Amino acid sequence: MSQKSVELLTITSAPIGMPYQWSVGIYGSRFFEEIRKTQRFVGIRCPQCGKVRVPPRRICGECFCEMDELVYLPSAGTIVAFSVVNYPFLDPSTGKKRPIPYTYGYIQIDGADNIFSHIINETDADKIRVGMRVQAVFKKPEEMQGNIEDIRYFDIIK
Amino acid sequence: MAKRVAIIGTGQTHHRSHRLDVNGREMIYEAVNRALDDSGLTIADIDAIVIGNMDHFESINYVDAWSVEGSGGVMKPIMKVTTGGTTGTSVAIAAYYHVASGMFDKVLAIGWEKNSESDTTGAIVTCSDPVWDRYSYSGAIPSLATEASAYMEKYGATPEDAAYVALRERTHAQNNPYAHMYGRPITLQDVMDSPMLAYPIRLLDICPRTDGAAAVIFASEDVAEKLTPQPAWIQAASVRHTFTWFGDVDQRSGLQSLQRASQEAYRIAGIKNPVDDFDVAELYLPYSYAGLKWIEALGFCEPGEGPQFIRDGHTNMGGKIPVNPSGGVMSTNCIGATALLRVAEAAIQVMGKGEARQVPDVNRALATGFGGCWWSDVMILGKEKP
Amino acid sequence: MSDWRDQTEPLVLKGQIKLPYTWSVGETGSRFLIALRDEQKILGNRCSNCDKVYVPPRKNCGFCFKEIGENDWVELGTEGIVKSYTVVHFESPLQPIKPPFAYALIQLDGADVSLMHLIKDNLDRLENGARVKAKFADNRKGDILDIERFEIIREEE
Amino acid sequence: MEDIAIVGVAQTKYEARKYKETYYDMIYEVTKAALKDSGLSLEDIDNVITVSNDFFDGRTISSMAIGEAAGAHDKNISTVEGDGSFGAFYGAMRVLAGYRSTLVVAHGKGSEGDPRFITNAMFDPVYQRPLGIEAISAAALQANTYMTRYGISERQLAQISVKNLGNAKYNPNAHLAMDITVEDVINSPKVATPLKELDCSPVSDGAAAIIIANAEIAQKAKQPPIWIKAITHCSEAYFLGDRDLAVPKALQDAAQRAYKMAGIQDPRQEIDLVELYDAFSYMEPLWLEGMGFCAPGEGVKLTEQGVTALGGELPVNPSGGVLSSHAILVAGLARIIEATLQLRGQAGKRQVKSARTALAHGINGACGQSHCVWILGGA
Repeated sequence: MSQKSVELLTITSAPIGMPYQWSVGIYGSRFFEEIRKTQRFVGIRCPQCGKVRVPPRRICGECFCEMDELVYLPSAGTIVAFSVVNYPFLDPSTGKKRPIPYTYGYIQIDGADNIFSHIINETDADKIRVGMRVQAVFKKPEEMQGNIEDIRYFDIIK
Repeated sequence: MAKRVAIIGTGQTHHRSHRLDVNGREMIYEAVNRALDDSGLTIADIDAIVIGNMDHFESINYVDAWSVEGSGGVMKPIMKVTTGGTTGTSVAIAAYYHVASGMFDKVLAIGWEKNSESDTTGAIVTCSDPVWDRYSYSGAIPSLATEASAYMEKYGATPEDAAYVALRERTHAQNNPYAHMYGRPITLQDVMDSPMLAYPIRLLDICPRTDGAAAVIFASEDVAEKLTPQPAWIQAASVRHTFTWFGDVDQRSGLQSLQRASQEAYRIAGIKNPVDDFDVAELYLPYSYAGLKWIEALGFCEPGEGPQFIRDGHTNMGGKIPVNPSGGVMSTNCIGATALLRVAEAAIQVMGKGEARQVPDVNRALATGFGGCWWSDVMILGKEKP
Repeated sequence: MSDWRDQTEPLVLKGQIKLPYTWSVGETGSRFLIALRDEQKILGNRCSNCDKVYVPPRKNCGFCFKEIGENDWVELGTEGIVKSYTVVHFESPLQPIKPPFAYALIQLDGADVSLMHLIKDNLDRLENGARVKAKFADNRKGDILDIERFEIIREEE
Repeated sequence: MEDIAIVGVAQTKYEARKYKETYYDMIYEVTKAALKDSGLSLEDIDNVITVSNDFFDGRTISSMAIGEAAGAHDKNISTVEGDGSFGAFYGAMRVLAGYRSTLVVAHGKGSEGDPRFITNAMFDPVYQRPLGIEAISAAALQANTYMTRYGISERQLAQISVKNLGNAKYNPNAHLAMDITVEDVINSPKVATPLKELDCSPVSDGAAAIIIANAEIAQKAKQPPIWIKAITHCSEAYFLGDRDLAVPKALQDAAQRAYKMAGIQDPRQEIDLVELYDAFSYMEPLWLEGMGFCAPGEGVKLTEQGVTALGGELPVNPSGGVLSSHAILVAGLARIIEATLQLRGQAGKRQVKSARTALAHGINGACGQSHCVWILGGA
């Protein structure tokens, strides 16, 4: 009994996801509602600094003031940055490997002062450049579920 | 009464990719005992404990409660402080305030992570907003790649410039027997030839994932000098967790949080010229390009001059301001401990306990933390009481 | 308040966090679990400072903060006394057996602390002070459920 | 202790499910309301402590979701993961260390996750979690130990729920407020013996904020300052089997140090009301024992004798306590807020007469492994 054990064990967690029901909030819900109804984006303008941010939220953090002025934006923008994701990892939302390659993009929606991130529908890095114009491609309104996947991806505008 | 505060001892594990021989609590116990030994204290001398890590990296809720057997928290005040990558500096700063408040004389700060217990990228993805970002987010690399590309475009920096940073970190790590990458030197060419992860970032441009723990003991001015001949006094601590939304951070501009936090800390500590006023810096640089750009935010050189500053060797051992004698984050990254290791290593330099990695005659040292939504923490340590 | 906020239907996003974790048991714990698995024995260890016998065994005593040595392992009985219990009436997907069942803190013969485990049968006879015995699983894998549950021992036994 | 005070407080209504609001929205609401309550502006706030938990929020770095909503865009900020009373403890230390003021915010939305999973993750992954154990069953083990040790009956404990849910009728923010009888508690569905549904707190959504300030800012604030006379906390061992669950040792330690710090010799005489963390009915008498208000095993007698009633000699949980509103992480901060309102004389129909000194209390970990004690005093 005084010998050191050579076998080092590990314990694996139960293969069950921890469920959540996150509130989207009124501001975010308004964004998804607009997508469903008109397939355009909606941002919100700070009454103090004038910045337009998308998705909309209740306050401007920099000015610490409440915002209520919605700004309707086109569903198109410009690539600020992108990354063709080639490394495998587990998607915590499914428990499975996220399908790769896919392209994660930082997109500046026309008229917005901040960045919106989503998937760009092109995985050949040679065919994407910063500054390219992209257009959101939506699900059919009847298939929309009021979440980020209502935007299927952004297509590069040829 | 508010008290002045010093670090009187540090401890860390020998950091490795997998520590199957110990569970998390036992790994913490190793670091704590080393910090106690370094300070000449026993656990009975410790008045309070602050601990931090990232919940979803080991999936342990209420780590303060779970850890007590290893952290020494049985029948002591212990609280958990956690802020992502900045957790380690947040823990250090919390321990600092514990003592500065006058409520506790000797406080133990612990940071730890057992990254081997989860899929690190999968766990990092859970830090993104579930409603907006989690669907597309793929970890920190793309946003770092954004920053790197924009920096290259603006100032003409090259991948080779960044490789010099990677080389420096790994070369320094060869002097640090605790480093995960100890005993594994690399060449500039190795960095340039390593697999591309997301342009322009290659495998050897980014930090590894590590199992490890760090512990640092903070003491008040009433006891610090009695306990150690050369305490490392905390001269300033400043934090900016500027942004809440990923999309509000503009990686194309300077690292705003680090500029603001360092300017505030410099003002408090009376730093006029960081390169002259600091003798060494332990910076939270998660990838090589940060080593070019973030030293500009810290005022080591003007915007765009980072690459030349590095190539001139100013940040190497023996340079004007050696950066990361420990090997830094790119040589050891047990995430909840990572920023605390910066503070511990800065304290080691001030206390003159750095052995092979010691910079001669350190009077003042800078430590930083980075994490969350491009957040920064800054601490200034020195031989002189503030 | 502008009215659009009152007219917007609040949405809820249903999702999950589903990631596998592989926890290191460590040297000390591995020896305990291997003894359950291979020998159907329950091991504890004793802090040489305070003399407390722990189960599950520990690398160090949390109270004394001293490492527990190689020579301080002890074999405990597979029987013990129920110090506390609760009969659970609600379900959770994480429970290994269906309610009603009991969680109990069981002080094994030779131990100074109690081990948490399950009791399934004869819940009407369960009380603090009841004597119980470990029932080992047939198919043992090196985890705490290698003890399938504890069973109440009849008075006459 | 030096002169530091609570100068602003705010909380949301507690309810089962706040569908409309995100954490961010709730934190903005309480931050704005706490500033309004204090009459201070954001410029008067030096630094911010947020309180959140990555498991409950379903998000790593849960503090990232709310920083700017707490006005922390360009301020020193940190985050405590644990009960709000511990977050407030850190906030108070920062004022003692030289800041003029700290804003402390906490949010909890138990409705968004599944507490059976989230609290299972509090237990040891190797030895306990595979058993499926969670917070309620663990508490039931403590209730069993406590009741058996002292011969306390389920009917006796039921009186705690009757009292606290009754007090909640006078608290407009309370989640549950009901006129119930001991029979109602006894006949409520079994959860984990000896705990029944009405022995257990609901899981609530809510948020709270307090502003802690030095004497200078306290003078500027419009509310009467409520002085912090003592703050302490202490943790016991982790494994339930290592602890004597009927003796809250960590609370004894924290309470005794708090009394010493506040210069209190006879807590029963000198403290006018207690707001404690009664996540389950048995916790109230057990914690009262740990606080030294009565001998071990005699906590329920205080309720039977009417001592802890709203009009009693030592009202306990005049707000309705955690049994009436349990926004996890917020609940300890809510205790501090209720104590503050009582000492200000702003507690409305539940006001304790001539309240000058109050004890507020929070817990962390399973079965009150860690306790935080606050002694507050009015002018």
